[in-house]
Amino acid sequence: SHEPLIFELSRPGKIGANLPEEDVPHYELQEMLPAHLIRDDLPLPEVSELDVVRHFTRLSQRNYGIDVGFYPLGSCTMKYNPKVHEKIASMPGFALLHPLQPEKTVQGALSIIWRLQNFLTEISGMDATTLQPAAGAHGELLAMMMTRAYHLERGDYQRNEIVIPDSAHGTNPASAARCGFTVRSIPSGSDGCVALEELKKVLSERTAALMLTNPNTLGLFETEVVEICALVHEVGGLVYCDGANMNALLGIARPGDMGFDIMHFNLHKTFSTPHGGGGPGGGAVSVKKHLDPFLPVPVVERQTEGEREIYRLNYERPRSIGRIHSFYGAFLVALRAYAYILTLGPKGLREVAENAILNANYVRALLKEHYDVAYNSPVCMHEVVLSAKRQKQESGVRALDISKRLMDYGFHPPTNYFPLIVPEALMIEPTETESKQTLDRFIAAMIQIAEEAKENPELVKSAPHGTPVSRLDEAKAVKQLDVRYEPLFAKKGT
Amino acid sequence: SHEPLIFELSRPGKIGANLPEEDVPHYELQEMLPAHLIRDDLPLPEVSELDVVRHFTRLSQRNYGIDVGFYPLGSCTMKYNPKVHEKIASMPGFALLHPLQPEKTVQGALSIIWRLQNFLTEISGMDATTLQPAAGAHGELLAMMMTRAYHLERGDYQRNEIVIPDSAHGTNPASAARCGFTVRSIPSGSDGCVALEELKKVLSERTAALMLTNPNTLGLFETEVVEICALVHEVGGLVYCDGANMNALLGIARPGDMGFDIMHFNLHKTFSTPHGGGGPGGGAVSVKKHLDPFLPVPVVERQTEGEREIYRLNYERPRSIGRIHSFYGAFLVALRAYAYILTLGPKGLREVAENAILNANYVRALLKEHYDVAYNSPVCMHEVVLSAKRQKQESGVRALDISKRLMDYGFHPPTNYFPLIVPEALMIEPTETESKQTLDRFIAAMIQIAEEAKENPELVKSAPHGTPVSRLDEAKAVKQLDVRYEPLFAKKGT
Amino acid sequence: MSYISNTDNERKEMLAAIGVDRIEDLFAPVPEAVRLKRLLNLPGPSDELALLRHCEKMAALNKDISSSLSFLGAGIYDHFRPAIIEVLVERGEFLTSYTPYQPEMSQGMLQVLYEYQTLICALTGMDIANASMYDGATALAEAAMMTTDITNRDEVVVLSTVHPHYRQVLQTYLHWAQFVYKEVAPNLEAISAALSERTACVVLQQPDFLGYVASDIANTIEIVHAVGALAVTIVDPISLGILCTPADVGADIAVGEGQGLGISPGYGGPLLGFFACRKEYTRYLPGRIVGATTDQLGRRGYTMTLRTREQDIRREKATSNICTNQTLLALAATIYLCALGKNGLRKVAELVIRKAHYAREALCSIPDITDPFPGRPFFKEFVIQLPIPAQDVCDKLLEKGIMGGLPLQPYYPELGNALLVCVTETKTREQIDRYAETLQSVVTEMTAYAK
Amino acid sequence: MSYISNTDNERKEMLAAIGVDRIEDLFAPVPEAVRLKRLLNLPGPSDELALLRHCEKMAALNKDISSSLSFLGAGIYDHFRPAIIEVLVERGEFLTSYTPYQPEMSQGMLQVLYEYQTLICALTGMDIANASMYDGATALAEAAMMTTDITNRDEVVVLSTVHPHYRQVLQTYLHWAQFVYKEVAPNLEAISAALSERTACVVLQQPDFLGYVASDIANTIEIVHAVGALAVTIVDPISLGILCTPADVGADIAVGEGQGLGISPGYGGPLLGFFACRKEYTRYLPGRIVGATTDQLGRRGYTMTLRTREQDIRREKATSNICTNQTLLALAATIYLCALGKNGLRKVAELVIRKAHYAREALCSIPDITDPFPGRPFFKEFVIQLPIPAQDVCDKLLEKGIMGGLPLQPYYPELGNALLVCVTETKTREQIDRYAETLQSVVTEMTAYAK
Repeated sequence: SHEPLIFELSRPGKIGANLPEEDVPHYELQEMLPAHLIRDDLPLPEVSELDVVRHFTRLSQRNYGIDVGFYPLGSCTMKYNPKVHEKIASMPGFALLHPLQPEKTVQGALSIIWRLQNFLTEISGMDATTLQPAAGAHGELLAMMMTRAYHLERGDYQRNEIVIPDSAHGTNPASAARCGFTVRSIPSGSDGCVALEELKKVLSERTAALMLTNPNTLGLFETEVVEICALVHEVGGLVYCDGANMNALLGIARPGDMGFDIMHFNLHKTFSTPHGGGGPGGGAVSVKKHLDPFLPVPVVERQTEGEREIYRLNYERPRSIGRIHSFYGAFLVALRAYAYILTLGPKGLREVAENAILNANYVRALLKEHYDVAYNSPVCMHEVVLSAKRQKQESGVRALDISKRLMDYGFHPPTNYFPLIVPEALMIEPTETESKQTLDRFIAAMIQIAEEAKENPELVKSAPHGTPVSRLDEAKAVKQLDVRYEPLFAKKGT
Repeated sequence: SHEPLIFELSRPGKIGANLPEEDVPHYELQEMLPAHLIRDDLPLPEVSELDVVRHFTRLSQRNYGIDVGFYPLGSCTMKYNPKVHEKIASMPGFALLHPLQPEKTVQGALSIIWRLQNFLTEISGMDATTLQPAAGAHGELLAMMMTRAYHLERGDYQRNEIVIPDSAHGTNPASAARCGFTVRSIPSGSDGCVALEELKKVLSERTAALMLTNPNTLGLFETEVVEICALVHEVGGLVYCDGANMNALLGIARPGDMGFDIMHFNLHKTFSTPHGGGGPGGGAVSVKKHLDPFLPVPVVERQTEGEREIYRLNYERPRSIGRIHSFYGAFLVALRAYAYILTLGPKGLREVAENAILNANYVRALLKEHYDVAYNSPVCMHEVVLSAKRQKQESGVRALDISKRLMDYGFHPPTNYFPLIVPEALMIEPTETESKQTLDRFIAAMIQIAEEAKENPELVKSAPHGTPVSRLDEAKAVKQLDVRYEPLFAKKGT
Repeated sequence: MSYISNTDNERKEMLAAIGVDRIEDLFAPVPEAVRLKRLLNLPGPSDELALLRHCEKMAALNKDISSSLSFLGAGIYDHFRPAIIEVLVERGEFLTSYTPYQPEMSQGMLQVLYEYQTLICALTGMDIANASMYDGATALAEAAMMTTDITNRDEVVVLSTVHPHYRQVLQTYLHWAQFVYKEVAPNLEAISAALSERTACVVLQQPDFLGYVASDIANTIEIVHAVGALAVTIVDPISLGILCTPADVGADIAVGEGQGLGISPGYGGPLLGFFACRKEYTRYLPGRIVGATTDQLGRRGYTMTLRTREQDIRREKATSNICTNQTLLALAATIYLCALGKNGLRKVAELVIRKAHYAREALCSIPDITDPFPGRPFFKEFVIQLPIPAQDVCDKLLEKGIMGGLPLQPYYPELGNALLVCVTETKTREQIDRYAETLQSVVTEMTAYAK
Repeated sequence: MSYISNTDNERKEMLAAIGVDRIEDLFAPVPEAVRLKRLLNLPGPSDELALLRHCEKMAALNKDISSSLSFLGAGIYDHFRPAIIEVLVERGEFLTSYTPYQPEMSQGMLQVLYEYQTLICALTGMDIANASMYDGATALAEAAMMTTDITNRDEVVVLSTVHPHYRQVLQTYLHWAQFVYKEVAPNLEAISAALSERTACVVLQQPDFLGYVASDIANTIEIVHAVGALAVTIVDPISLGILCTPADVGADIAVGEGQGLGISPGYGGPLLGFFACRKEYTRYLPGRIVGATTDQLGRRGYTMTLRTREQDIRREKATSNICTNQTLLALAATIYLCALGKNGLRKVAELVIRKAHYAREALCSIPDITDPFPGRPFFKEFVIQLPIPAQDVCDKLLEKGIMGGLPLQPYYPELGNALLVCVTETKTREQIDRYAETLQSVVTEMTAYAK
């Protein structure tokens, strides 16, 4: 059932909010503002509160979330988001704090930030952590800034290259470029991991850092990670860990112990804060001691005054790269991550990684006869990348078709066409919170689709069949760009 | 898409809640309880928290509420339920009060009960109000008890008859019977209202009370209500007002001014608390002074102690009919009604009635050519009863078919086959919160269906076509009674 | 704000379509004489923010059980409520729907109620449950009325250990419907003496109002059955995590209060009455019942069934007058029971009984405080005997942020300075210890003063 | 509780299906040398109730703006948030979804974002808006970086009246990417002097950080354009209920913080950066953009579009590195703007400006308090000059439950004892009066003491 745009529901004179009354003298606007700065037209919709509630309720019903079903979107760690966290994040003592309140009025909040920093430091095996980044890519960018600051301070002015494997998330090269670096891409080895020879070829005194995702985007652990880090360090570069896949490592291994100098966390992925249709996420960056001075301001610190512990925001960090967020990052997201870590504890966190790995391998084991596995390692970590190249060759059914067909079985599709180095990639990350029953249903659907691709490829190519819209004309979306509701503006002034 | 029963999702060993830890000595159950009283089997499902969240989220998507669309279920007053009320009702200072707390710790709650009692007394034109009834029918039953108490106290032992028009809600005769009264039904006049001659025929010294709904279930105001009340009073009976339709009268007219002695409110209908799939509702009963002593205990009263106002629960009411609820009725429902009345104020309440009446008449005006109107008065109050007898005669399309077909247009059907005196009744109560736009869409669908009934009656008779299930075999549901999931019990002991 | 969405212009268009000039013309049938010629004398209107502030102010006049340490029970309990319940219950599709008269659009709630009925049967051991009642007390009253129908007898015998409020409500229902209410002491002789061929049923509570579990309940029920009467038991659903079921001990009807199953105390309402019985009494059941059936394509679906018992069909011959019930709270209880499940409910029941026993020991080891019922098994509530009036002690405790329990003097004056204490799984050992310490100091201080 | 739903038995079955004995076998590729041989040194696990109690305790260590009377602004505002927002935003289908890569299953959120983009265009007068940025400060930084791309120039000129934190973030972004950051006084001569053929853009804020509205902003932008540079303006979306748009005054890019649009202050995060520009710069836009198109049956539908600007497609050549953004907060802002609509946003803006003016009069009529910028038009924030250090006054006010505003000494030492005061529609006249009275008594007392 079609849901109109809210603008189409608009009727002059309606209002959907019960606003405060005017209880002060009624100054005319012209007494307060220059006439030429007062706007005459405000083309917003006019609808009732019921209209609003219905519209967004109905729109929500045209959306799919973890709460509705299985969502194996690879690299995104779509695990169950505990509802109790929403209750905590809406407590007035957190939700209604103004960031510029005096420190003595926010000791609870600062203490949570400080404690979470320490938790992440421990989980990463690093020495210090900041929660300033608003999301993972923001953390990457911060890491690039710190990398530059580190080298510049050492007088290493020539280091302008960031080495990145071709399997990396697009954010890696984008973040490097955003900070003015030149990106040197290296091809993955035949095992899907970094090939030491390829790495050696590009390393030089121009190398500022290597950005490495571990486990990588193929769901494979970089077995030679220690050697890799050593090689980069040998030429004077830093090694950065993209922590998007930390769900596979919790309590099992720590980037700090592998030789990484700096890493980011995606709080929303690893520590299960709701992804909200694309955000807000929460980032964090953990560093070794030699990078600590460069962390962005403010840094949350603890001081002991007599018997009391006092938390404060430290801006006196002369070597800091500066400020990267309006205030202190996504506090309410960090709060949920904090609650998650407290709930699970050290044993629970390790179980997360173990079961995430188990679930991925289970899917892999039961589907490997039916689809090609991208790189044929004996096992994978928390996700498995399949390839539909067999299906494409045999019947022209592509990864996209398989994805769309999965919708008809009630599942959200995996990530497709990523990593870019895998043809017809289907990147499946089941996460630890899914049950064997759900995986069995998903596996059965995937096998059924593989059958359909043989028997009735058209069925798959024309999927999905049960969604509110069928496949959309993406080319038209670009060519006839329609990114706002024009009639709203056409009416202007009338 | 089918959603399994939660029992079908069960797997041994799972749990969906993170329960408190045991922090006290571990006594064995046998040390505390006689062995023969300890149960061995507890056949409850075993599922994860994610399973639970998904299951009930998905079930909700198979349900229709006001938040989803138009719900013109006659006699049920399905108006918009303000979301802010849910926020208020979940404030710990209300939601977490224990009913046996000392009075001094619940002054806020008692004050709200006291104030709402007064609001309803004013709205009804009565002299006193209790919020004890848990729902409308509970209020009716209470009224019957008070009626009996009143007559018995006067030595009027022979009054065992309750007079009820044949258009009344089924709860009226049921409540009367539940209190041991004999029901005398009277036929409605040709105008759909009480016929004075018919009423006179049954009134006698055995008459305990007349139960009258005003506006009645045909959506018509009992124009002769003053005369009716006078007639009943003349023979010594009381007159009870079923207030289910108070939405039509707010601020326009008051039962107390019409001659009624006692009435009930449905807080959930008139004062817009969520209907919750069938409840909880909230009842209230307002009475004239002569019935005040019979109100159930406890009664919330206000005393002035020096400068302070103190609210208390008064149990010292020797003529009270007694207690009718475990505690004090549905406080959290009453709280929402209180918030609603404060939000609207006197002018807003009158606008409710006016617009409810306007909306019903608009539907009536635009549909009266296409469907028969049950009783052909020039106007109706807050609801209109149509009849599909024309459609039934012409093409065999019944009220039920039309109701089901409305689902295909995205609307909840009206109440059908009620009131019982109207053949093929379709009882439509749009409520004041629906917009002309929505009514226009509904009217268009109704007209379209009337067309379909002529052109393609099978389409209507086989509706609905777009719901998760089609028409259900109600006879089978009775004959092969299946009211619990048997396999759960079959497994017992294994 | 009146939540009316039409504008003046739209109203004009609508009036024109109807063919009248003013809205007042539409209520012409309301005689002038009964029209209200003034505005109602009420406060308001209020904007949303002002309303919230006002309600916060009113809430702040209360002291709730999250800001105090409460050992109050007596029918309303502070059990742990998982956060998922509120989130799911408040989904608009559930919250703003009504009685599922139209099953095709209500499969969600109908399936919930079918699951709820199954869960109540699982808890109570009974064959059939209805879809909810107003509360425990009215569920009891309905049960008693139902037994008068079934047996065609007119007396109801009630043990004095049944919740006092429940007895009062039962008495109200029976008295005004002209049935006989008889209260007896909770012993076999007294019960036997009260039974006769007029006895429709005997009402028992397990655990009883004072928290104690009757070992011989099955024997009692046997003698009830011996005179052709039925046994109605009131049960605490949480206790059924470890206690044997009403069916196990021979009861015919089981009722109770479901508030403990994930529902806020809410100053005593709304509540959730549950009601279950043996299948031979199915057609006497009050309230709604949901059944499974199939649709035209053979797909499983749910619908209200056995509707001819109900008031909207059967009118004065209905088994009850109940219409609106407590569906949303049945949903909350369903979510609660599913989330906890077999292992969770048992764990909660075990936590409760262990913590209650720990507390009893702690409290009864205070000098001058005694256990009036030593050796009697109990679940989550128990009685302690104080050396001074319980109400005075509680007043003092309240000053120290503790709601110590329910003084029993108003209900059972014969018990003297007795206090009913309730302990659930939400109380930590530290809190129980704090209660014991505070109580000791209060009692010491007050008895010293009394001397 | 680790929210893992499989049981030991199921794990065994799965391991068997995989063909290994133990889960450890599955991470064989992790070298022994880097395996953690101990448990992480972390607290926990915690049960849900204990977690809630802990968090309540931590929350109680804070003093929030609902329990105090706050006149803090400076980028985060206490605007009224209708209750419907939270209810709708927290619906699981929105809350637990992710980036709508698969439009067929994400039409709900895609349509929301299309509506959001439309609303941001409506507010700002710009041609195109993206689907959200992290916050106002990073949105500004992205805008400045974008102008370096567009103009192929490397200097960014920023007025010193821009929010200090925004300036700092901008400086960080520019500095490490090796662009030039230049700060100038907010007057035409200073700006003119700073402009050159290297100037990529000039950054202005309207109303500025101190709350004041620049009458001549259009003139300033004209001289910016005259050197071929672009004008980036930071705007307060609530002020756009009455103020003319950035487009009206000639700006090329408009960015800002959307927190005021129905989002909790949340101790400063998560926030909502909005970003809009003229259509000629469409292909330089950072972030996600949703567009309308049709499906195979010609039905209207929504999808992410212009994807080749983005990092996951274009990698190092992308217009930005942003990936996860603030969709859920864009949803909140969309609901807010729809609920208020044309009439509501204007009403709020009018309430704000009137209450702020009332407050300024009340505060500036206190003896010893002066208005440092008399006659300068302002919207919801203004500066007052105190006779003693603003921080000391605020400390004293805090003791009386009032957060009086932001002392400006750390940001603008040249302003002396200046205090930045913010008044929104949530403040009642009575509260403003109370602030004025308290401030007067505090100032009187402290100046007496100082003398």
